[in-house]
Amino acid sequence: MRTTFRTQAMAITKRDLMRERRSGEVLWVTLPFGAIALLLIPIAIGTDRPTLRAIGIGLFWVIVMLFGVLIAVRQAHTETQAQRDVVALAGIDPAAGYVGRALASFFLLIGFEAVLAVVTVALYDVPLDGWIWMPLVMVLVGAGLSLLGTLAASIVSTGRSASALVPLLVAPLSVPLLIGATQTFEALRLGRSSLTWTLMMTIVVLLLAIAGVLSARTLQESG
Amino acid sequence: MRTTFRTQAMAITKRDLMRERRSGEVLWVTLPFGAIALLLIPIAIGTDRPTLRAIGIGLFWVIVMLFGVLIAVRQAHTETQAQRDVVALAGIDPAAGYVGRALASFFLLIGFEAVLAVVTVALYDVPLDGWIWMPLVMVLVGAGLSLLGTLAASIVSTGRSASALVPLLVAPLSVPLLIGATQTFEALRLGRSSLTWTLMMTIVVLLLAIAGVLSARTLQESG
Amino acid sequence: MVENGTIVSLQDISVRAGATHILRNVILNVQPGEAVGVFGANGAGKTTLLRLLATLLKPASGSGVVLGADLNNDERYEVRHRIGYIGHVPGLYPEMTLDENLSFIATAMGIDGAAVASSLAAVGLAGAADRRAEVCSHGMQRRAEFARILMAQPEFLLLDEPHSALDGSAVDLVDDLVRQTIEAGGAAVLVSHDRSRVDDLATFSVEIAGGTLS
Amino acid sequence: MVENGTIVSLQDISVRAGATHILRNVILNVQPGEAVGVFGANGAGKTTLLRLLATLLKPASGSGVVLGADLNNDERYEVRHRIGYIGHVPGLYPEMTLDENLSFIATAMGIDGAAVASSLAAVGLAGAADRRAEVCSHGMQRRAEFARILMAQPEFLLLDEPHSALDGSAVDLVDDLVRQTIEAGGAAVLVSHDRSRVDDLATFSVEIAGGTLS
Amino acid sequence: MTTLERNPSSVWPWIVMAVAGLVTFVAAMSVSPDAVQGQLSRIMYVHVPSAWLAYLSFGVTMFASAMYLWKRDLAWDRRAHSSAEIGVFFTGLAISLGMIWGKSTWGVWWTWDARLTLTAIMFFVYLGYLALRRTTDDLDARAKRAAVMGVLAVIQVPLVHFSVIWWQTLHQPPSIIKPEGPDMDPSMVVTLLISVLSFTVMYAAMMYKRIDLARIEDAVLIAEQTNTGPAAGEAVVAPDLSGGS
Ligand code: HEM
Ligand SMILES: Nc1ncnc2c1ncn2[C@@H]1O[C@H](COP(=O)(O)OP(=O)(O)OP(=O)(O)O)[C@@H](O)[C@H]1O
Ligand SMILES: Nc1ncnc2c1ncn2[C@@H]1O[C@H](COP(=O)(O)OP(=O)(O)OP(=O)(O)O)[C@@H](O)[C@H]1O
Ligand SMILES: [Mg+2]
Ligand SMILES: [Mg+2]
Repeated sequence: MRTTFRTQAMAITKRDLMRERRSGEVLWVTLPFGAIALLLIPIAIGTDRPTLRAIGIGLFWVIVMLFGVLIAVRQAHTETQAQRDVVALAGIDPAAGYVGRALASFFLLIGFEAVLAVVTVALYDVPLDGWIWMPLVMVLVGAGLSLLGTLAASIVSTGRSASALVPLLVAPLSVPLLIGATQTFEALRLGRSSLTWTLMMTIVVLLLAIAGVLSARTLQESG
Repeated sequence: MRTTFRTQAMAITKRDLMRERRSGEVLWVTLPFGAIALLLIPIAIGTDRPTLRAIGIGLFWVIVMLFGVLIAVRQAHTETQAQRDVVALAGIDPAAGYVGRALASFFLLIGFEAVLAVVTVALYDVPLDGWIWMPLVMVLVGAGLSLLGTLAASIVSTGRSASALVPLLVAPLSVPLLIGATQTFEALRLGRSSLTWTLMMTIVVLLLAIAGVLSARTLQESG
Repeated sequence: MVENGTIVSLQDISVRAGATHILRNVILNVQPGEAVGVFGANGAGKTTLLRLLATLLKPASGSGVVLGADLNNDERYEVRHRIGYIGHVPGLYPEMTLDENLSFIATAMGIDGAAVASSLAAVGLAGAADRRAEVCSHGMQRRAEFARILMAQPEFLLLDEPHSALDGSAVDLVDDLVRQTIEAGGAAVLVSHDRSRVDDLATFSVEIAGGTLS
Repeated sequence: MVENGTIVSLQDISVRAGATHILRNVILNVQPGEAVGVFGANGAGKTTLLRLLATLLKPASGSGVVLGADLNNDERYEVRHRIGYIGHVPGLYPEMTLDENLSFIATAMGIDGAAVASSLAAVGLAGAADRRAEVCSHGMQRRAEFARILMAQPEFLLLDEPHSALDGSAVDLVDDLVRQTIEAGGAAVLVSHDRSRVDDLATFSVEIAGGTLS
Repeated sequence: MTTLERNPSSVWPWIVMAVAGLVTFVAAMSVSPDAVQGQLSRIMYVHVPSAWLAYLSFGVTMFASAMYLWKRDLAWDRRAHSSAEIGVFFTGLAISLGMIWGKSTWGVWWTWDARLTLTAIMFFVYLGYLALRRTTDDLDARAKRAAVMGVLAVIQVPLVHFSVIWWQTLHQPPSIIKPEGPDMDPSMVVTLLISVLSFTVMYAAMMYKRIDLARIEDAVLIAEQTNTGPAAGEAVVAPDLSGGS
């Protein structure tokens, strides 16, 4: 290797963040849509204050989950075959590419989560117990979703009919993340330990990281 | 005119539906995501049966609204400058293009709504009173969202940083649709007339159709 | 086929991208029966000129008339179907077959459906009509663009490096197309880096440098 | 720069797309210092051959070695950085400037950042380094691709219609690049429809027809 | 483009604004404070006319946008732009004052309420309108896109106004905002009318100033765009074939 794995992954991350900064796709489309979703839900389901308080945090995680995956999958559509060829022939390790892309999505997702969290607190008046755990859970969810979405995106970009697999991949894997995130706070509310849940999320994240790195080469081949 | 407005619009509709059938974007990505969203919500907010029954239909409309707009806006990303040039130089009336694209989105949305409605009934055990109004409301919402999304997409495609506009344009116009849809059933439940709401939705749909047709030429120019 | 009259008349036209000029004070007249060669370095503004003539770009200043339509107002929409433009990048829908791509245009332009097969055959793609555009080679896609032009029979051709990507047997297509169009009283503007090839075809040539024609 | 040994050795290689063959029983050997011209009709499989040699496609059957790496297994990932490929379509990121595009590749390949500016200057794009790729003309984008190759200094060049889209002053770039590479002990494969231009450069030429080389 | 001979530095609009503000203040202070809400009820005489001005401004923006689309005269675009900017200012004022009022009457700065939410959306929609105008320097393209949005966005206005009615059908606990009943004190009605009227006059004066400014901004843009720097193509030169590599 002429460069390190780390340099290559960082180059990819930087590229993705730069492209996002120029196109503003996440900042200007996905993020406002997520915020609007939080705004529209009370209008649609009737605005009973206690109910909203109760479901606010759950809705927050659902929105994060849905739009988070969309953010991470978006890459599949923004890269052309010619661009992929250039990256491949620059000798970039597919695994470094996977890590780099996931990292860029991770940063975007953390930003997304942070903004939506503020919106949720403002609109739903959710109880703030256990907020100290929030950063950890947000990081775990962000990492899980970005790894998951990046994996899904590389499947999509290998060939067209494969995209049917994406929901099948995303649905079962995002459920443990979602359960982990909501149950952490549920456990805290009930005064129980939330360690099991955080542990489960960590395992999912690690699993996704390993799966992504190991399958990177296989998935890189153009179909 | 060498061809009629209708022929041109139908050609565009047929093209869009054919492209969707081949790429399966809506069928395999957006639709499953919408269904997953409905699945995740009870997991996230805790599965209290009466609450779910009460909010089910509202959530259905929110999901339809969010993903519906994404379906309709998707066009902005799937057409290249070269393709737009070819369409323009075929002498296709921009207004016919608008109507044709909106019509294609409308068909996709109706399918999307139908599938999600079934999922909602299955998962949330929602009360089915007034279901006879459902087709009408679904058609109105489908029409409104497709017109709205198509309009937003054509504004976006005229300039790059304009994508900031999509949510801002979509939000105010989708709110009356959302309120109309939910209030129609609320009114029925309370035994009141839902005519005002249907009327309001019809007005919004007409407004969007007129606005889209009238602004089609103006928006066609490349920025 | 063409009413008698000037096909292009540009007066002092400028085209801008943001604050910088791409074209400045361009003057150009093209009469029926003429084929114009346009030369110039990479980035000089040749494609910009073609897109301007195709009514796809509006001038920043100056006045221009193409096929009788003023470039500065909505008249230009009425003449678009009489213009045939081939750019650098093929404008096919990748998921649709070549046949479907052309049929779409035929329906939209009110052209008889039989013309699709005959024009694909004319460019040697009859056997690939049912192939999706995305699996067609670059040259095949370019040929399909020529098939579209043959089908629509425009009076005014705007061809951006028309000979590139075409194999030896297909390059003559371009020359034939141009000759037939100008003989029928139409006109053509050809952008190319290959002077010798275009000089044979062109009635006169212009060169773009520093944003202006000469 | 190159270890002594064959650069390409394809034995009975076939490439398939679904059920149809694109290439069949291809045999090709390229030694250091050789430049190969590849000709053939549109859709014959020239681009497919180049992508196969670039390790971007896997053969359906047969065995092949490029720069010492077997095309059928993971060795091919190790030689990719030594291959320079320019395809039909530029692989730049449209939102990024030319400078940013090249800097990204430089970082990923471990090339000194100063090489970015000097190779952009070498292709005449120093003045446009800060322009986003999407606002660069087609020829400028192609030039930027050549700048990438100049920067990476690959041993094995794969050029798909390299002369197209380049203006008169820039076409010599191609010839210079190919000569320098083969003089340094590398090799090149050039796809073109312009026989006269490639014949000057090529050590030998092959023709693709019916999916096979001859 | 209209080139009305107006003096952009005229001071009378400032005087009109000051007088209108003074009238509102005097009117608001002269009425006796509300029995329940005390001195803070005086906020109403600014809160309500601000909301009214927001409606008026966005209505004018819609009208001027439609006129632009019809006439293609940039003067209408400048009117639409100016009015939207003033409208955003007064929407912000109505929200801020409402929040202060709400803190004292409801005990919270913000609550889940249709009118509050929709007013906030309206605020952002028109901020978006202003942001859209920054996406291009091409005066005509900018005017066209803005005009389309300027027309469509106005739907937000009746939405905000009627939201109170919708709210009640959403069976809300009565703790949430309720417009006061029909039994308002006549002196309050008169004072409210006076403040609405003087705010409207203030709006006219502000429009006058803002349109003058918009004309200057457009002129600056046009001047910038008629520069005679090198053409875009001159950045590309012949390759340096002798050069290393
Ligand atoms: C952030 C908080 C608030 C916002 C965004 C807000 C917004 C508005 C708007 C947009 C209007 C114009 C409605 C129309 O006539 O169509 C309005 C009117 C009014 N507001 Fe507020 N308001 C807020 C807080 C309050 C509070 C706390 C009170 C009093 C307790 C209040 C009392 C009124 C009254 C009396 C009117 C006029 C009556 C009517 O037409 O509804 N507002 N407000
Ligand atoms: N997935 C596929 N299904 C069917 N045919 C395919 C597929 N992929 C490629 N082909 C065919 O393979 C052939 C080879 O394409 P290739 O791009 O290699 O041609 P080429 O020689 O480079 O032509 P050109 O001169 O036009 O660039 C074409 O006829 C193309 O239609
Ligand atoms: N938005 C923009 N901002 C800055 N420069 C631009 C913009 N759009 C186009 N340009 C510049 O305008 C010039 C003209 O481009 P054009 O595509 O017309 O060139 P061309 O003569 O066709 O070149 P080629 O031979 O490479 O095809 C280029 O230098 C390009 O970089
Ligand atoms: Mg060009
Ligand atoms: Mg090829």
